[in-house]
Amino acid sequence: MRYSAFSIFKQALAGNLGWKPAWREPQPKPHYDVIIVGGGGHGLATAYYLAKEFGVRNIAVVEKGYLGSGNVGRNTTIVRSNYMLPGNEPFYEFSLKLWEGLEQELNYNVMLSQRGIISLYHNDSQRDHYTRRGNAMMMEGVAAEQLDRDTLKKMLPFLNFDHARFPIIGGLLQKRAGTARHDAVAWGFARGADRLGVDLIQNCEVTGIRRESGVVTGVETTKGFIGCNKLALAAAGNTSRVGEMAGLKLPIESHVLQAFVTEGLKPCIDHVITYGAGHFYISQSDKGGLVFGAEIDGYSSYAQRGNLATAEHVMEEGVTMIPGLSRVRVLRAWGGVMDMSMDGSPIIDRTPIDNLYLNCGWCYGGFKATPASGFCFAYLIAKGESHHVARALRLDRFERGFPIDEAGVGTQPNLH
Amino acid sequence: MASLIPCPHCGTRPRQEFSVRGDATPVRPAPMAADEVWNDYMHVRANPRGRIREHWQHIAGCRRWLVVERDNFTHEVFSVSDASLEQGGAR
Amino acid sequence: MTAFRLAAGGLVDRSQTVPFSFDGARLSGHAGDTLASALLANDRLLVGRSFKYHRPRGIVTAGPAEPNALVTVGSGARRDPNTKATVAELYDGLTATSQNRWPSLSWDIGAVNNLMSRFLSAGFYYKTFMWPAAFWEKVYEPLIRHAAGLGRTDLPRDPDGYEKSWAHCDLLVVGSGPAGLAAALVAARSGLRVILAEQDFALGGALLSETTRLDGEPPVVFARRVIEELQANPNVTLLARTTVFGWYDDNVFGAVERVQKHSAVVDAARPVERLWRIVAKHAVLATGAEERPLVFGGNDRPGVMTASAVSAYANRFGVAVGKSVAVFTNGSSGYRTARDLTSQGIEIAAVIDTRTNAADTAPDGVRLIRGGSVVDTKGRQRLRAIVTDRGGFEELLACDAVAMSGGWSPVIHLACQRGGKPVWSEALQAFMAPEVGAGLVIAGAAAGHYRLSECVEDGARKASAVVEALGHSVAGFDRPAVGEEVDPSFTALWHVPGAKSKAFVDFQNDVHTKDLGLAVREGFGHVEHAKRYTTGGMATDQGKLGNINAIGILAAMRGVSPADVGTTTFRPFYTPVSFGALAGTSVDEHAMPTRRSPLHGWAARNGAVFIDAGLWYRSSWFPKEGEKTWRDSVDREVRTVRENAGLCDVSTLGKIEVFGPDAAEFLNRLYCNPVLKLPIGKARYGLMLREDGMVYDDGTVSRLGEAHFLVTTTTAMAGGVLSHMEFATQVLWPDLRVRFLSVSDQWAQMSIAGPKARTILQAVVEDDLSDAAVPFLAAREVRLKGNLKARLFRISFSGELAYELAVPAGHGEAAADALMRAGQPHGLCAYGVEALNVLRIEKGHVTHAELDGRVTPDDAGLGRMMGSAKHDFIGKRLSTRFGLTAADRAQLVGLKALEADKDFRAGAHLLKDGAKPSTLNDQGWVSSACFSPTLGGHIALAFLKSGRERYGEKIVVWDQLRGVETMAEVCNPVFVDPENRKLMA
Amino acid sequence: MAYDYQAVHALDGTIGAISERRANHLAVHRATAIAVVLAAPGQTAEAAGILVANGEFEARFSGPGEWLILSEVHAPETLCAELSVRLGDFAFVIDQSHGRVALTLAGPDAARILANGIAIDLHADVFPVGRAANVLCNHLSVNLARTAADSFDLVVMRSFAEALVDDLKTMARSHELSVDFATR
Repeated sequence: MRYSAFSIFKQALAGNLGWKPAWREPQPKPHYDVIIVGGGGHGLATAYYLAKEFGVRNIAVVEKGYLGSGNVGRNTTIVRSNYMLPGNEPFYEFSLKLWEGLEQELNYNVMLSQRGIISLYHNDSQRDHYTRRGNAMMMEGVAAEQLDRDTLKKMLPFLNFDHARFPIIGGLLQKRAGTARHDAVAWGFARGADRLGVDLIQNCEVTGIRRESGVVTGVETTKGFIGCNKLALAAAGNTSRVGEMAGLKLPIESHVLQAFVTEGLKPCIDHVITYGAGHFYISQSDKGGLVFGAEIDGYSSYAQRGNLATAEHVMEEGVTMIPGLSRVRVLRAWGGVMDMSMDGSPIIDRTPIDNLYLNCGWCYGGFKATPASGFCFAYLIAKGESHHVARALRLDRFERGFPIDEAGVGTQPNLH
Repeated sequence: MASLIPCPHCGTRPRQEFSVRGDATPVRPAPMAADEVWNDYMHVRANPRGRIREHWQHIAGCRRWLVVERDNFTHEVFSVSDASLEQGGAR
Repeated sequence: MTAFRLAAGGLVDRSQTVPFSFDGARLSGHAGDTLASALLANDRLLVGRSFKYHRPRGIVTAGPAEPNALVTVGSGARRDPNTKATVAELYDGLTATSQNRWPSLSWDIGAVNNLMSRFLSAGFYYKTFMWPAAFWEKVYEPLIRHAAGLGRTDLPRDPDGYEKSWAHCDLLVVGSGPAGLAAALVAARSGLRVILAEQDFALGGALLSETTRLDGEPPVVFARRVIEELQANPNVTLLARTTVFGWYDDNVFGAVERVQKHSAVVDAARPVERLWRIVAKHAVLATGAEERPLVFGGNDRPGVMTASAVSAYANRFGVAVGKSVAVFTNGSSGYRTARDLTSQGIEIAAVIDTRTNAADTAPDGVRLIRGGSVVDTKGRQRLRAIVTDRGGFEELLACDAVAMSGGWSPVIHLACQRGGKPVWSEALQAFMAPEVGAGLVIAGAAAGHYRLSECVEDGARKASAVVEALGHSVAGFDRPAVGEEVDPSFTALWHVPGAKSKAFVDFQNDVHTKDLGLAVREGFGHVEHAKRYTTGGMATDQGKLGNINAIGILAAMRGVSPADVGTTTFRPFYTPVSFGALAGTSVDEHAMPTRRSPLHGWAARNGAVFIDAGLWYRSSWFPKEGEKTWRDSVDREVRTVRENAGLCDVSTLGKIEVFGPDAAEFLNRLYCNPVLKLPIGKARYGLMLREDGMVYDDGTVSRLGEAHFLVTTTTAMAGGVLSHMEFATQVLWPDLRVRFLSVSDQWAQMSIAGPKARTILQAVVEDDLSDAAVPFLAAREVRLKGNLKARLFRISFSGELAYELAVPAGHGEAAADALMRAGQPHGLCAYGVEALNVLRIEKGHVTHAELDGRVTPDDAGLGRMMGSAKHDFIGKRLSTRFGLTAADRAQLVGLKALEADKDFRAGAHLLKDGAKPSTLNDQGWVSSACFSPTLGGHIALAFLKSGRERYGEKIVVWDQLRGVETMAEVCNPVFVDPENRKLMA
Repeated sequence: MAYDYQAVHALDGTIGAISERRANHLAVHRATAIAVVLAAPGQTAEAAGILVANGEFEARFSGPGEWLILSEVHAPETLCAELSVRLGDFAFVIDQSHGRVALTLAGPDAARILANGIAIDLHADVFPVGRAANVLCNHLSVNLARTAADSFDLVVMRSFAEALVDDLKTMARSHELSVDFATR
């Protein structure tokens, strides 16, 4: 059923008893053209675009938990396209453009809120770095603005201008960046895919990948064997474990990233703000909670929980950036498992196995990529070649010597 | 592990005293080993869920590199040893 | 008037009157009150407004699970929004303000949402606000944002301080109720180091509001006796006002102690809150159990409270929550409350028991309605009456409070924070803590032992097991004789059928039964989907009261057991913790430590302007009188160095001494250029790669002896390089016989650069400094006049004749002063890192502005340094990868401005003349730029695709971020003295 | 021209005069000779054997085969010479008298103050007199040694000395603390 103000009015008068399920709960068919492993944002977006844009209709998404149970429901909801390297920037800008039409596209309010992201910098070399980045964005046609200290003081008077160990000297603003309601993105794509006939199969864990004469023929699951012509992995956080079932060893380590939310407050922080003398970032949700985080905990982990030392460090950075946070109380901390790749950038590519496709390595930045990731992965699966904005995101870029290393720290995943 | 790590030289210490590098399993290949061997060493990780070996340095303590053998799901530590003992090398 | 202070009873100190204010009204309570008990004593039932519908709300609980009674405590910069009145300790001068209402608590315009509620069903916002597209952000979202949120802050700087501390113990006991006290007592008597943490300001837990006698006395007497014994034991730390909020790996607990949150006057010498990191060998969770609300129509009206809260207000605080209280229960606990109230002379309107065949008996004279239910409540901003239903027969029953008891849920939050999933107990109709292994046990009501005698016994038993596990012998204690006990059995009832109005499950977020029905209907029946779709359990109480009922309702709707529905995930923090407490003292200027160069005092005396460089403060430039801008000073310093000489503090460079028979071999593998044949007494530029073939750091390598080297690193990478070297020796090549030590802090190091450097230095140094004696790249020990041993290196970053002189750090200032004096006749000046930067750009030397981690030696024009003949070095193998040797890689070039009035800035990009800006057309970027006083124009170092083939090309320097586009000529990056004549002079 | 290289202490000018010692006192040592001894590869036991305490210096454990040597009786050069003679080829000796700063925190609350920044268990049964270790104090690595029931030595890198003293003052905020240069 189509959602609208009218449908809400009509249903309300009927006691809200007439709403239909947002998606079906189908039993798996014996065989699909494409099976997507992972019912998170990327998997669901892939299914949606495959069906909508590339005419593939016989698709299943298999999800070991509930739809959106992975990182799409655990992130800090930031959407932006302020990258520096040519392998990344066009991709993320493509993604942001898709975000900008997503609500109408999906008939689902994902609450995209283009509040602007301000990346603070604290010394000349950081300013130079952000200048390089801002100009790289503008080369791609993405608007960016440099804000000086005085402008920032007017815009964000609550920042720590006077007692900071590393004084704020300016910031880079991308106005079109912002946040979106994370769960709604998964639900919107799920509902959209379902309406195009995609089978969304929850509580269905893949336990094996069946191969015959070198090609994948289907997946063993907790709901039995399901055959397919093409298998697409979109299981970030657990990519290595699923990949291993097909004999793939990948340039991925799994790490935990913590995120936090405070008690609800009346609106007090309008932008997404990132701290340049650390990794802290913060924004305020529509419900009033301040949503924030910083760096990954740094060690290999599949546990979706973080440690206290990192949490304390995050708070130190937070109070140092915004002293007025001191009396605000933090409500909840949680953790997500990140596919940390060897250069900090993602992979959307074919694999050495002909009909096995790979979408992984999103590190801590997968949410903003959701629409483009789905679109480009669908493109790859349908056409057998990379979409032009995703051409650099190859699996073999490491051995060939074409890393996309935004942080410039090399092949140590926990440094990205 | 995520709160305390038993350093074989210094005793049990908070995680803050350590820095972590990553998988301790890959062994640096011989200089002229094949491209694939070097690629595996540098870029490819088994990344299992469960028992792993990881390089940590007791950076604010004895500054020794350690191999922490632990479970990356439960975070239980099985053993911590000085990394230099791994390849039978001297100290 | 309904609620009031009883004439006698309770643990409050009636001799102390404590004035406070609520929404401007001056009120008073007693010492020992919470804000909630004091508000009730003043008949303030209406305390807040709910999140979504802005419904009037009162106090529901007497503890940390409170969903409704959230207020802002304090004023000005000491405002604490969203404070639970039920745990806020009353103090003299406390000012509390209600939240989420406008213009006032009793007349809140937001309550219009309540009238619209049928259109605002769960998730309604996902289905609308999409047309026209621009309206979401311009109109709808701002409206939602302003309606949402709870307390208000404009983020003022916090005047108070915080502190963090570590603590270690054999046994941590969380909770000081009967189980906790028994556990602590057994452990303490058995010789363990014990920490007992209690979130309340008073120790005693449930014993404070319990009426069952222990050893014939009120339970609080027993509690006091135990507490006194514990206090006297030096091995015991009692922490009241301390909430254990998190259980982390390795049995480390996070706790926050509210040191001064109960005082209007804050002692600045002490923290207001202290964070404890408690390293516990073992822990006993004696966190008690939470009473469940009943989900019935109108259950959110002010005056409806949990029965245990009603009892606590009567027994502990001496407050009657109403004059005529209806008890609505599905178990025995409601009867206990009825007895507690009647014994205090409070009228019971009726006891309504949802069970038909319960054996419990109501107090004499109290009407008992078995098999009945409450289906609605009446009253505007406080309860006036309830509508009961028995067998379809409805009755309006006047009362001014309802004590509801929906059964009990053990508080297992901490035990489930590390991934263990709660286990459903069919017998107890509750989720229990999972087996979590050694180190943590659950005792008392938290383990499902609800009777008082069981709690004491269980606490003692669990502690005894810990004592034994630690190898101590158990010292016993005589169990108190327990008076008449209540067995709080109940028959689970997740929602009361027949509700005539909204029956709330999550009070704060206004989630009612129909929302859950809608969620299930729309496919959001999974407990996580239901939470995220309805927002149930996401409020500041994190579902402490409501989640269990939500799970029960979902289970019923889906036709499964609560075990199949499961819980959402328990995560830190048990109750919210302030940023300040978690951050502690490492904030503001103390966020990171400061490093001071041994020449800091010298630089300050010479008028230096300092900038941060990592943790260091480095002298940036040295303004002289009459110089108006930093450029004036820097230009002068550069010219002085090029013409005369300058002195610069380079102490912050990393310095590592390397020893051992394999030192040369080790360094040969560490650097990409050859080191093996470096002669003693000589230095060499060293380039260090990462294993992936990218440049990691650069510096110098000096050979001080056959098996003794000194290497330097950049300031920024000093720590990283040391670690990298430790990794290489300990992990990669443990067989190499080499040892090394960072000696960075031992030496004050200064660069003396310029054509007159030798003359000036010679005035201070005993040894012969002639070019023959100390040629370019010499590295040797010298003696300064006045008998000070020093190290001298003839190395240059500026391209001038230059030396670096190192003296023991404490002597640095004196040595620098001596040089300044000696140099005065020769025009020597002090110069800072800005001038140093200009000098090195002019000479085409790279820094980390160029070596940004994505640059190969060849990109930086240093490809010839690679010791390709070497068998092995870090980075050798992977530097031959195709991508790292591709012909179109960006290479280091120089740029000369062609438009004199336009400058360059680092971060600009490069475009071919006439090319359209696009990522595809992007030719490179500017890494460093400056005005060159030597050349009299703007110059830059840049990375340009195939740049070394493009010298002479005119190119666009594109800095759209600043709105500047300018033309430049591509050139060799060495702008000054390419033949190195000055260097070798 | 006269050349006089009067040594400046890292904390000169940062510590104000005090009128009286308070219950807890932080004494900054001006003239402690400090060296680091690195055992030659494979010679840790031999070096350790030579470094057992004597009246002239004290060896503090920093890591395997690595000790901080502190001496109140020797000048830096004589300490290093003395150590080099004793240790011969068993170890490398590096003068760090200018590279480190030694402090003593003493008083009834010393352990409690340190617990505000140092994570190790300072209970006298666990960290007894004579024990030394490199530990993290807030953000700084220091060498901590217990010299008496209520007295601890801290040795820190020179460039961090001011930051450490600042930290210790903050850590002692709820306690009585005075800071001064030690008098010998």
